[in-house]
Amino acid sequence: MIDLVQNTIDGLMIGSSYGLLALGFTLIFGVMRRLNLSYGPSIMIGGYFGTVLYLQFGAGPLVVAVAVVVGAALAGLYVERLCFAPMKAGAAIASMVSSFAVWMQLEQAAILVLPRHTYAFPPLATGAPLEFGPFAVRIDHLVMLGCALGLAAAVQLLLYRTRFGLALRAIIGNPVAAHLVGVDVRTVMPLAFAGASAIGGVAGFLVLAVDQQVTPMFGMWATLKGLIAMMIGGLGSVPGAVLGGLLLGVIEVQSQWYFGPQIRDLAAYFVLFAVLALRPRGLVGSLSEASTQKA
Amino acid sequence: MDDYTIGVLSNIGVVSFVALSAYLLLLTGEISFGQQAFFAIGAYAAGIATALWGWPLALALAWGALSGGGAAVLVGIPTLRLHGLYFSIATLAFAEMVRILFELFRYQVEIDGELTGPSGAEGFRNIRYIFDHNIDAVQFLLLIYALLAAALLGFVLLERSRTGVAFRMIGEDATLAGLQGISVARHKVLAAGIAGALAGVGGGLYAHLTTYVEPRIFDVMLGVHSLAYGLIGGLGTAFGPLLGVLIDIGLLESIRALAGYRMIIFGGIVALLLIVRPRGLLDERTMHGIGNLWRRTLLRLRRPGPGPGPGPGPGPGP
Amino acid sequence: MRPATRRTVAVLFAVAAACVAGGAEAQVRAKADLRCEQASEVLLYDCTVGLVDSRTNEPLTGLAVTIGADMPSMAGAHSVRPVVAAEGPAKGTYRFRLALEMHGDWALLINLSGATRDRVVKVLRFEDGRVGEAPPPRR
Amino acid sequence: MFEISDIVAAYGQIEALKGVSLKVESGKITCLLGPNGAGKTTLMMTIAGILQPRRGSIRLEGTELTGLTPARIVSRGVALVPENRLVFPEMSVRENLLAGAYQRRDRAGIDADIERMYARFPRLKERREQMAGTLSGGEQQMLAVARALMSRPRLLLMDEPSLGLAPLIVAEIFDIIAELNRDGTTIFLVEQNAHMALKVAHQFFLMEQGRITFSGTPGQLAEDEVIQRAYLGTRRAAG
Repeated sequence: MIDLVQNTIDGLMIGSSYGLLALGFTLIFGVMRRLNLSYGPSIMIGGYFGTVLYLQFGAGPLVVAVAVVVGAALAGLYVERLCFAPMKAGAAIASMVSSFAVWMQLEQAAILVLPRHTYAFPPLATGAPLEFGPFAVRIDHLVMLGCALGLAAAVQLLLYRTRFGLALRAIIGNPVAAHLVGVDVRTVMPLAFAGASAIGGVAGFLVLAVDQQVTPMFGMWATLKGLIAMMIGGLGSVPGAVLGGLLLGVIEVQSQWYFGPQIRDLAAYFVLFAVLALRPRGLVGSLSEASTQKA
Repeated sequence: MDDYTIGVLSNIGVVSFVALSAYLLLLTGEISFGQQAFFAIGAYAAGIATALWGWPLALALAWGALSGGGAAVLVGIPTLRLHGLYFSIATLAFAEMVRILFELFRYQVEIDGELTGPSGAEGFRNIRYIFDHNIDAVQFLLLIYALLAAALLGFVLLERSRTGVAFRMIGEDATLAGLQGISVARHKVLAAGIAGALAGVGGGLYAHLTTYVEPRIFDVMLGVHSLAYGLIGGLGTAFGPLLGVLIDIGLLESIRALAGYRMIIFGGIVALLLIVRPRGLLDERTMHGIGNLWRRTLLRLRRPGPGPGPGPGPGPGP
Repeated sequence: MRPATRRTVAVLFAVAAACVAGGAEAQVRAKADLRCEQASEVLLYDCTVGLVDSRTNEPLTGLAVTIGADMPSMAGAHSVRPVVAAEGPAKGTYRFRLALEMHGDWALLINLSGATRDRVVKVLRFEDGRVGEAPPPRR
Repeated sequence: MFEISDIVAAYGQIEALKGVSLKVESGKITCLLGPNGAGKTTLMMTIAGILQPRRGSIRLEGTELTGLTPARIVSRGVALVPENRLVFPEMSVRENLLAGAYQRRDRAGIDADIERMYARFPRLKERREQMAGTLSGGEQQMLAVARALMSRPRLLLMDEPSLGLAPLIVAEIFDIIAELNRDGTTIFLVEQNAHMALKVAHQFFLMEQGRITFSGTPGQLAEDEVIQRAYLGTRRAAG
């Protein structure tokens, strides 16, 4: 019983970063109606940018965090300009494949800069875990959870309380109508894309800092985790993304504890498959009809 | 031909099967991220058949096709009502489950004093049929391309058949196809099955080509690659995915001199190509143009008239 | 379509069957002992492979040995042009130098030809200054 | 005065507009009639800046609109109520109206205009917190009109406002159109329902196969002929 609760606590902590990954992903999908496979690799590029500053100039965690977020946003912007903006309407598959090609580019670029398999990443917060009776919470996990929930709340506020959010939701709801009411779609889209990549960058920084290492494989990892959490929670909603992420985290930690790491991944994919087969829209409803359209 | 060239050509041939498999589903309008699963199933099934059960290669490959196709039908049924991204992610989840199951799968038998067979994450070594039966690399290359030619012939026949038309109609608009009296569910499962079998054959060939497989080979990368091949080469014809594979592996091999930069260059080329030709090099319009050119040429050859240009007499019908 | 499918399947089987008509005779099976260490530069490795007959443990000499390398997680995307190994000082040992593209797990395909034709596959993890058995993948 | 001259627009190889010229007088209701596929919606999308014309010019009170982004065109005072309404389905009625005022920054004015819309369309007021996707077709049409009005347009474009609506609702929509016009809004209307359109229009154009084939005032041409040409086009009407 104690294990079960402790695992759930750990799962929620880890899952909060998945939720953030899913949040950035779902914003890009909502605005573009296209799948950005380079989402994770963009974050990885941010991570490498931060790592270079850390290793070569001894930058502190805060500077590294900013570097990761800015790096992810810039890489995201590059992906948007190359794979999404110039594509004709109806070329959704081409965009997706193109973002995959750019994934290859980003990965190679990371390897060129730092050729080793893993590099050290600065820790987020050190110190003994906080103890609550029989349960313990790692401080860096707590920081991760706080940042993730705070950022998700901020995004929710941005979407529903600001003019920019109104523009975003208009584009998500119906891009043609968004044009017609005077939203400057061609400016808002890249901004949203970069912003969503930056949200992913925050998630990336948190995960890397907890792991204290970075590898080129982080790109694929982030794309997959974000995708799974997004689909479990349901496309196109902030609470859905967060919920999907938390759920994924709990499933992973529990199954790892009881059955080992391979079953952990198996369980995650099984839940994903089951959710899609039984409740295709995910657990939480979507922000728009558009999310049912083709990738 | 040196060993290296033979190796590259063999790779191109084998990977073409997965590319064709993904392409067939693209025809029916679905994007699968999971064809590598059937490639894996075919590889393991065929490898087990020859290495552990002592089956002949032909039977083993057929068994690989059957396993791949069977698995594809099984997963095709629960995913029938999924579309777009939902279908894609469901296939991804399935394929990753298959890959992880192969990481857990152990089935070893002592052969020639050595434990042989799938051994979880360490993989499956010693699928040595072609060495035990003195099949040299060129012979195996010919086998790969003979089977590939057969598959392409199948595609050409399919495209002209009622089923092929039904596939394309479902791909254009499944609802409309249903209204036209096409059994969408049956055709989708059929397409999934054929695609799975194709990938299964490819997997069987791959296992025997490299003599070794491990679960990591069959991860998402392979799936997305096989999807990309059709897009790069073109969605207008079954030769499109082949061209895609040829460009990918061929180009990567030929710009080897650029060492560390080749993925950057290659990725950039593909991204730019897709801006100009979002449905690939051999897209539907190009294939239509080639078809017209071909018919016109035939017409001109049949009617030895006064040189080039539209001569008098009956032109091609509307 | 039905007859077309049947025709295709028939062709497929016929071709496959024709190609399999090779004799089945027991071949020498090779066993390999592979060691690699980093050379003067990053991503450059010097390797020695010792080859013996798996049944008799006799060293296999006088073979042409080439080595290809592939990353299992990116088959095809990251591969190394095959290198030819030179027979080393010790009996049945062959030495070669690998220039890899990145660190990580590499499957080395050791191809033997000459008196014996065989292929042995070894998966090793290449890191900065360190080469070891590849542990099962983590993430 | 709103003036279109010699607009040519194409989808790929197919020319949908083959040199369209027309004038819409300020303060009037002008109607564009024509059969399906004549290019009416293409013309509307081109005016709104969603499609770029190959050549030609579109001017509002002498200001050139071609080449501007859709957002700029809205801020110049042109608003389009698109075909099939295209409301934002997962936004509330109120938020849809707010979105309509996206180009405006005067918070107080926007709030006042929303209240004015509620007064004009009481049904929208009743449903102000409801998701627009759950409204009936007629309510969505009213919302689309109100949303377009929120940008305070000098010229209101409407693409097939009666499409898919019950006759009673259609009559209501046309009452609203006439009312808006009485309040001083210039309206340029694309319609299939020639009978209703001719009742409210001061001036009308016929468009067939990407060209304007007639312009005049209602009554200048027998209604039968207008209707026949509006639905079927000249060729088939003659044959």
